[in-house]
Amino acid sequence: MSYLLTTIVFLPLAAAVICAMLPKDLAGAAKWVAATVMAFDVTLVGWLLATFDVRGGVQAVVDIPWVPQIAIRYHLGADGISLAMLALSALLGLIAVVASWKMDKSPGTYFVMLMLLQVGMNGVFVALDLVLFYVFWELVLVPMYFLIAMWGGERRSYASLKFFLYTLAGSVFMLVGIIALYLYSGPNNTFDIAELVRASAGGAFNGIQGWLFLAFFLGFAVKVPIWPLHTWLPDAHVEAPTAASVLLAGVLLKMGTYGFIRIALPILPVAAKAWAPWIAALAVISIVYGASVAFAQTDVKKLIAYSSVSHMGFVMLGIASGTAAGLDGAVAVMVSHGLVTGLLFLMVGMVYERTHTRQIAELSGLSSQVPAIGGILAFASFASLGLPGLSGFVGEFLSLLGSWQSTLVPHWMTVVAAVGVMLAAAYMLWMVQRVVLGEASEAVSRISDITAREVAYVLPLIGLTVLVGVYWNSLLRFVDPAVQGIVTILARVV
Amino acid sequence: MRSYLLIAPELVMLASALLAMFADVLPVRGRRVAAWIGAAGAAAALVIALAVGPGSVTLFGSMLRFDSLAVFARAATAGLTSVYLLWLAGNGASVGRTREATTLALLAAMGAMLMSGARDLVLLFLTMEAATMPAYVLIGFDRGDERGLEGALKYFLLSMVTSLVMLYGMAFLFGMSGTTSLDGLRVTAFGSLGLIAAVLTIVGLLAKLAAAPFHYWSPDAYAGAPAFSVAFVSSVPKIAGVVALVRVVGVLGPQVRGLTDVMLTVAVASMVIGNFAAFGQKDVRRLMAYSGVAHVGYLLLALAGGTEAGSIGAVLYAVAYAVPSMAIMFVVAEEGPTLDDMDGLLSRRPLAAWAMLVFLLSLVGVPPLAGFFGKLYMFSAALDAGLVWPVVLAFAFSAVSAGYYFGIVRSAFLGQRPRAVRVRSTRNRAADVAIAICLLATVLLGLLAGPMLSVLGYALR
Amino acid sequence: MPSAIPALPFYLLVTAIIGGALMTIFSRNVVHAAFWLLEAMVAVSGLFLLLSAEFLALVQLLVYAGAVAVLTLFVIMLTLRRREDAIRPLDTSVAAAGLAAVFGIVTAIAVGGFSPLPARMPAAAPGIAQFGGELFTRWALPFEVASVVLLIALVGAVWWSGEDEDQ
Amino acid sequence: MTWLLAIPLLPALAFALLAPLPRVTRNALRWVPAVAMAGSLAGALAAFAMVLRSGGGDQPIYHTSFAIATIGGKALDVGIQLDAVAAIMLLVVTIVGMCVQVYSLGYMHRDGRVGWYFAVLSLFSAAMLGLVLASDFLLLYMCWEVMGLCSYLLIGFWHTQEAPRMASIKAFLTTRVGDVGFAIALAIMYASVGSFGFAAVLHGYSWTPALATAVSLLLLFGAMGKSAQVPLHVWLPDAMAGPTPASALIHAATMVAAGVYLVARAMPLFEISQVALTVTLVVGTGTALLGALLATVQHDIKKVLAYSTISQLGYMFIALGTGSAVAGLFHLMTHAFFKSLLFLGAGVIIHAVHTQDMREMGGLRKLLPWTTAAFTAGALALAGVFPFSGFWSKDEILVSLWSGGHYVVFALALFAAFLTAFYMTRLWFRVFAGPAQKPEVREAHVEMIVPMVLLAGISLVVGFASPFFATFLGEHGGWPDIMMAVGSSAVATSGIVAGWWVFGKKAVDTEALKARFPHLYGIFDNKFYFDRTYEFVFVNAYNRLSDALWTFDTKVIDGAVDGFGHAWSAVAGGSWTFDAKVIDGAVMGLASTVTWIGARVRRLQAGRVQTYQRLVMAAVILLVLWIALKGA
Repeated sequence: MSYLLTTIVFLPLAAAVICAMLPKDLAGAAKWVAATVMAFDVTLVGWLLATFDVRGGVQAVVDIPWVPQIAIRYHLGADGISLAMLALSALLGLIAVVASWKMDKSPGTYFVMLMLLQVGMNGVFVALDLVLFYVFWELVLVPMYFLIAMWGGERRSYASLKFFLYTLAGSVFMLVGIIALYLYSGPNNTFDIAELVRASAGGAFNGIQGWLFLAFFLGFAVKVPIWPLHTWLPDAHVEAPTAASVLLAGVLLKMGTYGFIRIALPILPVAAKAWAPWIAALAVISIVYGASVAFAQTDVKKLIAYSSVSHMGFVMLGIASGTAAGLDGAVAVMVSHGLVTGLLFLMVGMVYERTHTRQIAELSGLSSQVPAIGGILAFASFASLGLPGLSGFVGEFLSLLGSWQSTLVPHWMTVVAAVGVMLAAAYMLWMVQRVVLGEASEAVSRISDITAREVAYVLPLIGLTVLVGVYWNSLLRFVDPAVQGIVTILARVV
Repeated sequence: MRSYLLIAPELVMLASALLAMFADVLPVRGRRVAAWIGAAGAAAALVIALAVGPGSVTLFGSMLRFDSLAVFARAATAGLTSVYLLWLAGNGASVGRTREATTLALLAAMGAMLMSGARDLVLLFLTMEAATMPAYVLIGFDRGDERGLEGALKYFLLSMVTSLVMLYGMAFLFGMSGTTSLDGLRVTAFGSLGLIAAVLTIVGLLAKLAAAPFHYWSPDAYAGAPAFSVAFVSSVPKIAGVVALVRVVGVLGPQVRGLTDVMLTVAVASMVIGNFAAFGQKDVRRLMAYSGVAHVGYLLLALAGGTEAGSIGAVLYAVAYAVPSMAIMFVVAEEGPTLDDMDGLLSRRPLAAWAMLVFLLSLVGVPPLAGFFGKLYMFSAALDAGLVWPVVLAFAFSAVSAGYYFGIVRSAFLGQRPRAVRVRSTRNRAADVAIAICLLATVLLGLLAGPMLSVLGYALR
Repeated sequence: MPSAIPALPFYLLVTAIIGGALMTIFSRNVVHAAFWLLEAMVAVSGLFLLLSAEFLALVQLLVYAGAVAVLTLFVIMLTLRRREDAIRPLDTSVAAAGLAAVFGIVTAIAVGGFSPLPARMPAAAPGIAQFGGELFTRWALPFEVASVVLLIALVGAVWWSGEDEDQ
Repeated sequence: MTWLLAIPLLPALAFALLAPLPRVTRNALRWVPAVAMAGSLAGALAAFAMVLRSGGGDQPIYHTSFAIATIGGKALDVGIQLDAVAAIMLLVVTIVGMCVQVYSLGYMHRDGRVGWYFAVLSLFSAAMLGLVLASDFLLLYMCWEVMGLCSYLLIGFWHTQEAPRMASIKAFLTTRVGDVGFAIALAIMYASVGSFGFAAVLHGYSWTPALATAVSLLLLFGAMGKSAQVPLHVWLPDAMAGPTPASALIHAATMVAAGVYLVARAMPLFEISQVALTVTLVVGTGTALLGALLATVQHDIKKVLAYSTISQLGYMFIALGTGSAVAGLFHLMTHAFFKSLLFLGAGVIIHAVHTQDMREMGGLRKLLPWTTAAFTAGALALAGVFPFSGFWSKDEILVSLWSGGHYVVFALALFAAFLTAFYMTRLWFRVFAGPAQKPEVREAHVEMIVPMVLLAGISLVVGFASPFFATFLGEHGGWPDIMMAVGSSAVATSGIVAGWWVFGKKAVDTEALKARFPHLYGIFDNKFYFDRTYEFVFVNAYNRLSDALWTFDTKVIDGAVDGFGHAWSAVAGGSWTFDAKVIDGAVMGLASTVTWIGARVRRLQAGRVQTYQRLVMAAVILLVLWIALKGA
């Protein structure tokens, strides 16, 4: 059991190594390697899900010293939240591979990057040692940089460097925070998250929680991204190839919010509570601002990118609330946003592949010409705008409930966030209206509908979107016990 | 007899240097024989250094003691020299005569290795000179190139000034404490004179490490020099330089109030100047020169904390810095010194390009590479010493440094101009192996930071 | 100042050294400058004598006054083709002078602010034999390193002055 | 009684079956939803029978729930329950739904996407049935939203045309405005009660009046969106761009009535807060009047019916505002039957004459006998003529107004009733009377006629259930007050007479009136400027805001980032220039002209290396001085 997480995390590394060693004339085989390995990875995650004890606790733990001199440990483990994110990461990883099936520009390198990215993404969600967490966190940067920079669109050079520097700049502050936690963690200095939580409860960080929180906040907020640190996101999304967009929106953004839930809240509960109104305020601004700016977009991908800013605002709102409902909602939005925005990007990718445009003005009448693509795009849009019965609703609704319930978030912010739900409907429907509905435009008029391969990789997303939306507990029964632990910690401090 | 065993690595280095110098008369002939001999000698020195291990025996009176810090530094120096010579052997003919280059490198390395064990001001000074002297020649190794000679001359003159300043300071130290032994220095009771003596003494070391504001020689010297020389000069001697600084500051720091402030000032100045000036450079050598200034700034920050962990971190980082920066210069030497020369490296030599990426990432401090753990250890020590804002600044600059390092990455990976492949018939596998070893070291020093730290951690106990 | 050193000769010698150094800098004729350098070096050896360090005084005379200064003169004379070439433009930098002055003042204040110097000089300076003994026992390693430094200088000199047979 | 679940699930399954299929297959399987609906109808009848046997009352006879989520270890339940209200609503929805399904088979059979139409209709039915069965506000809300989606999809069914597209988005967004209120109400419930169950929220928690007011007003706001109450009514007239049978089901009979249902369900909360009741009353009155007034000036037959729907929904809100859920629900029921009938009739008419403009109709009485008969029955019911169902339900509302002492509202309601009769008469004369303009018109298919006749029959007789209805819901019921009946009949009759006088006899020149009162007509023509105001205040402002924010994003925020980058480059370039120019001198320039020794000497004399040395020395001195001062 203890090797399970290690295997899940590092299996894609094996794929990366194999892909890297493939001779040039066999580079086409890289996708098979990646797909096989990712399929196996998803199976293992499935096995973990199946054997997971939903009553809670960190499971599948492996904990061995790594750099014993400074107490760095190789400590992996999964609780419900980790597991949900890990499953999302693995699934989207597999889908990203299949969606890149036609990648013909140095495919070997491409899949190496994709697989390296996968290692980082998987690892972040199960690392229980801060340095290890940071290692995985940064590991994500480089492959993503290359995915954008080498396989991206027109302005890829600018977008990729912006992405890289922005997130790197954020993460170094986090590193300062990590080191400071280590130094203040008491006589037995530690990077271990659980021990740091204990140390925090013992008062180890009293008096400096605010500063520490600031450091982590900067690191995580850039990644989420919270307004006004979000401007790397639209650029990166627009320039990135489809699979990278899917992973960027689906998984990478969640690393930031996951960091809040896993690290900032339990270790620095006092500061988290003190900061909560401000975070909520930023979250609400992100919600409304993202939605409003999305409304003004002429590029579908950019619209979705700004919608991500808005949706991640709900996650932050839920986190700021510090209530069980809010945190459950936050994780639910994280998962749902991964599924739904992933789906949206996949669909836009399909459209772009066929029409070579993402301009809303040039696209219209998808459902007239290609009803399946148009229909699924519309489906994803509705899931995105929070229609009950689909996954988008669960998280946003719980997030609203939690933020109202919370004593930390002023009620008017919840009201504004609720208005944000409406604004989401505005830009999404406006997009559907112009892209999906109507007479087929010239760019659309000769394209062909969805293929079997494409159906195969969007189907799981659709299925899960409905499953989570209809039966919330399919997700929350994993998440809630873990959330209760955090709520307990938060409740303990005044 | 035992004591000669203790300095056996240096003796081996010296012997191979002499052997390399007369390689032409050996029965085995060839352009690269000297480099091969040197590489083997340095490798042997590495093995012996590790085999002999640390000891508390003091040699030659109180002159020399190889504690584990010294063992680490001399092993690293020997190892890096060996890799360097291996690369030189693979690339021999393209960089001119390897015989002199090998000899000079070996002698400099020998000086550096002794320097890391020196516990006496006189020996420290002499070994420092021995480690630096070959660098002048290597910088100006291309006799036909004016800029190289100019750089060498500049380096020489500036280096001499700071050496003399150092000597002046040492004279005061001797005058005050009546001994040149590091362990015997007592300057506590001498007020401002003690301060001046201490500052003058470390200035020489700071200048050798190219810390701002004593860094002026390095951009000119590096930009004028052939890249293969820069590969050695910019990396290998710095390790011993840091160790020497650790020793001197370790003795003087607790006695001289304010010395750490000097270090801190120099550290911050180096970080700021290095990181700013490195932007926009089109010549990789100059870029690396300025970024080297910045890295020395990080090192000094760790030392400024005045803690044991800071010292360990600094030495660790010196190695973590030396390995990739040397390897980058290998690639530069093979491809050409400007960013434009790097264009399309990915399509020409994909492995070199990826290796280059790893080296640069390590310099940026991206985990889990060597540079990350070096920085982690250093900065946590500095933070522990209360240097919060300088550390935040250092972290911020680390992130920012990605901006200029990625200029190289962009050229290599995204450069549109697939330049015609330069025919390098003389290159052989050894050069690639050398780069591969550096790559491996960069990754493993990070992943296996534990064992390395246990060697180092023992050092100052 | 330790009272063991007679004041008057000391000040004379110091004046000679500083004066010689200044003249080396400010002579317009490089040959004259070389001679002023020679004068300063001889005066230094006088200082050594005053400190009863006969061996050092001897070495100073032989190496610096004898070898270095003469070598300098040779080089100058060999490279000058006409008498007029010996005249050089003077670099009268206020900044440099200012720096030197400040440095001197600071050092002087620091040194002057502290007396007497703590470390006792040996009552009698070691003799040549003693010196030699020390040099080859306790100081053998620095001695050898110094020889390596010279070897390096030699290799460098050969490299720079030599022809490149490979090219 | 788990089989109750099958009532909403059958149509849901029909949707799930049809939705993923390719278009052709879907079209071929368009009968599936009708079959599913028949099943639901059977279930609804059975459920009604069970409730009937148990004698009705306000207690549910069946309740089941399951945990949809676990929050903080506490289960969040959703469930279904069967009580008298639900049973009646089930019946209404399934009957109207069945009629519309059958009717649509005829009405839509030539459309290329008929399969999709039936699938969405089916999903809608599922949501509506789920809504009425829901035992908690959460499930109710979820179904509520899904209905909104279906409404959106059906309004925009003919999406290649501009008007339906715009109307669909308008409908969805306007109702969503209301839903914001609903959602916040739910948040308050959760924060206060910790549950959404009707029982827990309405009876199991002691609300403070203030909180009760807040929740009920928010719920009311949600209901106003869905039920097209002023000022959120603007979407409903536009929604007529959808297929007419869908309008009949969704925008006349069921979905728009969901708001009424919601308020009726939440009545205990409203009763705690008298303020909310008053507001409900005011909103209802305003809506009833405004809808009626606007209905009198429309030329589009569907728009008349739409404004009439708005007006009648206002009527229901008036009933709710008096605290009489029974009256509201009864009117909901009767209205559902006769209004869907009217819409179906309108559908036949539109099909037949290929226009919706009443001015191009006329004389259809002879050409469409069945339709005329059925439509007339519906119109009389709407006008409130005895014995049609509208009479009974309207009467009950008037009674509760009178007995509640709301005399002003009572008067206004009577006026609205007058207007209702008036505009229906106007419509009747315009469409059915006079000379036939298009003689080739033919009567509809039998599958369209039968549902209309059925609905007409129901509209005729269902009013007699009035006394029984209240008892069934657990209230006191009885026959209507004779005075009130006479009075309201008189009002209705006078409306009809007035209508006949103006439009049948043409005693008044309406064009001349328009010319005489241009401003007044302008107000009517612009629908009291609601749309204009919204467009100006909200839509345009939001457009401008979003553009402004985007500019802010690219110019200010991103500009700051890029600006920082540029500033950095400038500083970096500056410091490099400092090194290069001040310290470094011209490296390149000098070397090429003279031999290297000469150049070197000259450069040395020019002070290059000396500069370095001086800088180094200066630094040393500064350090020494600084440390000396600090150390001293």
